[in-house]
Amino acid sequence: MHELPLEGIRVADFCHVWAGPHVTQWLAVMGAEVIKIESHLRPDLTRSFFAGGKTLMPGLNQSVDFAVLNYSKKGCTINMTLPRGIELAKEIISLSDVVTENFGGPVMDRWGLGYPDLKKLRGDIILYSGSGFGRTGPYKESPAYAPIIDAFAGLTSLNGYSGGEPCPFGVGGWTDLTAAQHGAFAILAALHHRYRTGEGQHIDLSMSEVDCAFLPDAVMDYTMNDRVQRPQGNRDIAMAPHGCYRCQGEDNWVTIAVSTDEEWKAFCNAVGNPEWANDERFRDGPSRWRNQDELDQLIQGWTRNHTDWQAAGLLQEAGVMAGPSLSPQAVVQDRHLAEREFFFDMEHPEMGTVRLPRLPLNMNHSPFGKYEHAPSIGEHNDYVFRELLKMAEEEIAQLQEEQVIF
Amino acid sequence: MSTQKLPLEGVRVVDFTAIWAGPHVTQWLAVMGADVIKIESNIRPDAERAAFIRTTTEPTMSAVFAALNYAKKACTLNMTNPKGRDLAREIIKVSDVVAENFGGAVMDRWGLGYPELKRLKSDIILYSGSGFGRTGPYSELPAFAGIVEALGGMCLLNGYLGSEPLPMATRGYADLTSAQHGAYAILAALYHRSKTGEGQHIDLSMTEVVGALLPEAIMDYTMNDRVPRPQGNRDVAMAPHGCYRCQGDDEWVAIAISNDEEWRAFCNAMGNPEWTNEDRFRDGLSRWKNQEELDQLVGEWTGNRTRFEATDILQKAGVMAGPSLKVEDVAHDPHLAERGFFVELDQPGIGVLPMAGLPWKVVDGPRGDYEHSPALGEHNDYVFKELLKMSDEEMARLQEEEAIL
Amino acid sequence: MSMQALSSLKIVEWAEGVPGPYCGKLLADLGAEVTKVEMPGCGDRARKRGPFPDDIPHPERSGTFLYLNTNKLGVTLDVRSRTGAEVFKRLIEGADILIENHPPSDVARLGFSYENLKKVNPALVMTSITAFGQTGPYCDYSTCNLVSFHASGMAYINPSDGVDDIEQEPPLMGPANQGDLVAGLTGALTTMSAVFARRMTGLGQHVDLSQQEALVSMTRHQLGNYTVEQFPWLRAKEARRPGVSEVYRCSNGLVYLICNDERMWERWVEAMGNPEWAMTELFADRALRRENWDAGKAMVEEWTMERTVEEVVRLAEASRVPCKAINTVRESVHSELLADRGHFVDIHHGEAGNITYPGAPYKLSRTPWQVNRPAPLLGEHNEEVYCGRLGFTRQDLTVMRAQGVI
Amino acid sequence: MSGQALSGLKVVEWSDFVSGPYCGKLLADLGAEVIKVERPGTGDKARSYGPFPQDIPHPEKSGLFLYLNTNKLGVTLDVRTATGAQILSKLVEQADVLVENNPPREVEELGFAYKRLSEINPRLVMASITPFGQTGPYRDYRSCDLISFNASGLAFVNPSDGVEDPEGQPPLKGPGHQGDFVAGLSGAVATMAAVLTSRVTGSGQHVDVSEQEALASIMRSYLGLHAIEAMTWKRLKGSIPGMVSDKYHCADGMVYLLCGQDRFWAQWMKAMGDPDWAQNELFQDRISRRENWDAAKAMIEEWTRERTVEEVVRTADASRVPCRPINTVKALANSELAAARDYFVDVDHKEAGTVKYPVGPFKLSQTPWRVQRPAPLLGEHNEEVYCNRLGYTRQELTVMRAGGVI
Repeated sequence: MHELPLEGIRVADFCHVWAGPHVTQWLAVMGAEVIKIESHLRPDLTRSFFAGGKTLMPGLNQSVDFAVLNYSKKGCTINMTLPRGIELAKEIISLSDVVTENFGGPVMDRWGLGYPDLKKLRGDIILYSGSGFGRTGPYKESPAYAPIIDAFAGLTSLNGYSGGEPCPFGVGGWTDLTAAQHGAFAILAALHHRYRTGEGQHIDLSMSEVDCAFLPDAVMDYTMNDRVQRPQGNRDIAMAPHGCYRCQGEDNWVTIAVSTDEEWKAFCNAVGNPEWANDERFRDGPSRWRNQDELDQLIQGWTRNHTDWQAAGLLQEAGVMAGPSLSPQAVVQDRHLAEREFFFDMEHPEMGTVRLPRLPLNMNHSPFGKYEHAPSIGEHNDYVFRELLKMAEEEIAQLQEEQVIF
Repeated sequence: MSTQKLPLEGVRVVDFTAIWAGPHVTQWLAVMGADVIKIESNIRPDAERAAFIRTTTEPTMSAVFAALNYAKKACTLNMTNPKGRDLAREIIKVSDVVAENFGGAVMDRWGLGYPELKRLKSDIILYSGSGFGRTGPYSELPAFAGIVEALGGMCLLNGYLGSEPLPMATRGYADLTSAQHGAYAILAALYHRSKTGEGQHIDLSMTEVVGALLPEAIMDYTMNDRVPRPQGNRDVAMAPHGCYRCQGDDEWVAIAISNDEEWRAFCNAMGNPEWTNEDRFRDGLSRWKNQEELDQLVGEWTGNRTRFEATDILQKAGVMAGPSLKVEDVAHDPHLAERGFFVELDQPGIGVLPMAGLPWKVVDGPRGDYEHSPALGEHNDYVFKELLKMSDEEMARLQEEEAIL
Repeated sequence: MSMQALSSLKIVEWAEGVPGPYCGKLLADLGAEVTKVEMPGCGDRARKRGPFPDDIPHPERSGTFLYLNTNKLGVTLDVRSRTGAEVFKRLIEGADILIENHPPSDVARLGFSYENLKKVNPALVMTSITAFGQTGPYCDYSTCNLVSFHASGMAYINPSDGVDDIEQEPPLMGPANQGDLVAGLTGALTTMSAVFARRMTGLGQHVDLSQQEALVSMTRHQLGNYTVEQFPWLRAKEARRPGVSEVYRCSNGLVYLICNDERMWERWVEAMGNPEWAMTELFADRALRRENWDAGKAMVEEWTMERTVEEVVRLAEASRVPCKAINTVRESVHSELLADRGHFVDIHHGEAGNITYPGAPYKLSRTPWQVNRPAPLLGEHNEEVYCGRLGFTRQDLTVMRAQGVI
Repeated sequence: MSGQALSGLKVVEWSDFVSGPYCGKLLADLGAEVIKVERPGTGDKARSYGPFPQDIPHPEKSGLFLYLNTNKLGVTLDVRTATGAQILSKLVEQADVLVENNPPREVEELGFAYKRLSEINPRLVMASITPFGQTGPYRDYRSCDLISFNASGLAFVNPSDGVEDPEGQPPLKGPGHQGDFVAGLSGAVATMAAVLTSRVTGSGQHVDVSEQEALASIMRSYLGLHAIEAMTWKRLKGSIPGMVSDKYHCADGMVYLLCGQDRFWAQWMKAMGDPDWAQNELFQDRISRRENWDAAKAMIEEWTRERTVEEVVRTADASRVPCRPINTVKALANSELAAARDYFVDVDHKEAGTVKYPVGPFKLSQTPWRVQRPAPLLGEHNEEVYCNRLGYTRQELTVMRAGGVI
């Protein structure tokens, strides 16, 4: 059994919705003790999300979104609208190494939990603030919604089929998650620094900047050449063929990418059309690139008669880059992921056995990390207040009475 | 067929050159079809006519001369005689190129410097080959290949690791490489003339040719202020890279390995003897660092084979290798023979003999104009009667006056 | 150069393209010493990919490469040659981390499997970022951004919107190199976790990052909803976007606007001046709104079409309804926001000159992200690394160069 | 540009290392437009060979490469790709001369046999400079300077002198890359001949230069002596007819002095003050002198050892006996001769800086040798050549780069 990397690290987690919880999700799986601070007044929004599946109106503890974004964390409820609540939070923080938050504005400051205040509580504290546009600048008060940020930062303008309209990114919360992982990385870097120097610090992450970090070629094409790129669909700046082709069956697709003449020859042989390799229009990279439309036609003609997996297998055999375009449900059935135990069954007190994707964290050829079900709201109040803060029964009862613990 | 036309047909060269460096220039021109008129006299024949090694009965013909002057015409003019110099002027008037390689400003003293030549024929091309150039402090000094190789730094680079400077044994190495540079410069000048009608003066320095052939050493000095030393048969990167003794009397094979693949091929070809697996030869850098031991062991392998066996085995395996040929081997090398490198010349007074041709071969093209080397004054009639349209009397008188001599 | 969060880490990056190098960049930008190992001659294949200034290809002027390799030392090394392999092992001896993204079988064939390398350096953290991970039936499949993106389910659910008949269109790859960058990011994250584990055990680990998993875990929300709720993710438009977040045409451009919860809806309706249609039964609650949204959207758009992007954004934000213009990269680069955040930095590069690069999406208060050096020229630091650190002589250098080893 | 002997002559140099490039240099230095085609990535092999400033290898700083490629335009092209082949054909179509030094079989396999090229461009002069020529049993032998030098007989008779036991030593190749240089030189002569012909006939030729022959023809006098006098050579000291030692030690160095021949002998004896030993029968004529040369040399050396190099040279000059110090290249570079002849020219190169280069070994009064531009950076003129002359677009350039074609 590996020792978990973040064992002994405690995180006071004020994050909610997607971008924040995914940060602490990583920390939790890596072994940190993440204490999620909510309240019935302000439960994590995702607890009330529903995808339109069989349970139309899930209870606070039955939301799938919450379940996939918060496993391995502990949950407690504190009413932060009350001064005493803030006191409790401070007590937790003073026993913690990292504080995380992703509010739509400087809520922490209003609570008196800004970085300067936290430093007074604990000199080496690390505060993570994730936001849509940064904790400084003109939009510091704007709420963070991934699609809005994508629209603003230019990601949306590049997503889509060539010649088509810009398409908002279909992967709901895409930027929430890419931002979250940047955030988790920054926290680990800060911890590394703290181990060596004892110094904590404040991390201020801006999701719109995460988009830029992920569009360097487009950004630099603009800063270098003043060119504004447009959506290119599945095409590449150099490879051809490079696309997604319809296969046998309903809405089945296979992707194919050919980067060299050798691969092209291999491709033509694999699909049983060696003569394509000699076709003037396709004889070499630039020609293929110039004649992509005809090329895609021909290829689709072939893929049409194969299932996505047949096509992919055939081509990979021949050393050509190819793979099926999987739907989420197909991903769940994917034998490769299955063999790598990417999905695991988790017992959930209210949802029963749920099959969830783990994090892409593998060490020495095996899945790695701590996986426990997402906390029901307030599930770990006892642990937090009794064990951690060493409060007496009466005191706790009192606070529940006063709706401080709520 | 038009490509059979020789490139320099119609180009006439007045050739005052002698010994090696000069004649090899005009030899190229002659073989390429130029009408080269070699100007000597009985009082000043080309010294190589009398090269000391000789079995030939012909007093003015030697092997060395024959190897450097074929395809030329020869006439005798007494340049110490004003009338002789006038005749030279006449010839120059109907020529395109004048070539000389005197030890000093002889042409000027004869009143045949470039300015005067220009007056005789405005688009004339004058080639002056010398050891140190026609300008500069040594312009009046005589030069020999060995001298310029010494001066140019080649002696001090030629040799075995740590050995004394070794003059290039191939006498005239600098002569012949200079000659080819000279021939090249003349062709370039002819090209320019064909476009613009301008002639010019070419001033070639053999010392500088030596430099042109040693750029690594010179740049190493100008860049790093380092003076490179002889490296023997070694390379800056390849190892093994050397000449190894084979079976037979003083017979050798040259072998060069440039990467791991070739090394593996080499080892297989040798039947993977134990030592090839040793760490010190494991990779390129190690091999390069342990060359002495390596050469030893390679030598043991080649020692049991003839140089041709070794070459054959290694080339089949894709390894660079070749016999170190002796002069007589070269003369009988099947490859050179098949390519017709040697030309049969019927040399009066010597007989039919295979002479080294020029490394000038045009696929399906002209073979070049290979005629025997001229005897002293062999073409006086052609020059004075045909070219200068003299009557017999005129010619007789000039011989009397020792202008033609 | 102030101390940076990761200054003490020594990293060897034997990786090319995007995933490995982005992983290395994240670490290098926070101070780790990353020695990038490139193939002599061509170097990193990213050097071949644009954008290039004035579109004139030049190995030292690829925007993609320049961005991905800031702060790294660059050496050339042909690890396939025997000398190269020796030199490589000596680099590994002195390193904390090896980042590589080569097919597992190649790595094994070259003798650089983790099993071998840990003999050289037991504390080594080896991060392998590959198409499908180190195990499983597809572990030797070759891939590129396109294939991975589609193999993750993301292309299938992209795009969300802006296409009339989605089923006629193939699944869609995200813009630029999203898929590769996510893999690199996740690699940095998992690498850091191994660094922490090593603090406790003193032993290294082999981080096995599958690009497919890294991307699949970006669809965790969809996956969860499928595995738990059996909610099938179809590409049919109506089947897909819960809530009423949409792209709306304005008189002079597009905006993206979100009003998917009651409060927002109310505020938005108010902002539009409480139009009658909005008061009708059809839009009474969220579920109804979703059913009747085609009508609803038409009405809203009727209203937005009469207004400019600026107006709509202003009105929306005034009533705290998330909304932003759909920007191109140009607008985002010039946005007041990113300027104010100082997100973009000008970096001078010997060959490429001064260019504006995206900075880091996060600000660490104590150990800032910083550019200590631009991307290395090919082999720029051969002498510094091989002579200065590994103790080779300059003569060795010239020999290795002539042999094509470096 | 104008006023140079070969301006207007268009040359494509598809050559590597020394032989072909020296041929190209000779043409370029006199004004021909030489487009050098290098393989993408590593480029010309000479780039990997030293000398390098400070011995730090750098592809743009090889002294050998810098010298060999002055005045050329440089493009990168992988002629093994279909596109690359097409482009080379286009270049050849517009050229007067193609200089190549690739293995004959390869050239044919790649479809660049003269037959085919002359169909594209009937005026083309193609110079093929190879170790053993285009025909004959050794034509496909792999070779390098060492092999060719030995195959020509030169190595066998080298060295003449200075080794105690020549037989104990292997035959000796010349310094540097003499064989390759001589081959390139012969190539330039033959090329110009063909160019002059095609000016008249309007049709090109295939010039077949064999390095072995180029070197063997340097041996012409030996071959003549062998043919006529049936002489053979052993490497026993003094056994090489015509080989006597002309190297004399002085007090502070060595000189090379020629006094064997009659005309010099008298002068030199006079210069030495007519020593008695010189009257001896043994030294009366050149034949007897040659037989007793060791004795003669010993006596002369006795005299020179008592004098400095400078004295000896002065004395010799005064009596017009050929004599020069045995120099290092350093001494040459610093000699009054080099200065007086302007033998070195400073050339400034973007990467290598300003370095002294030897100029052409001959001066043309009307159309001087000139450095118009330093050696090209790898691919420096891709855009100029491919876009401006062949009419490719920059986008196609980008595609070709990414495809590894250029």
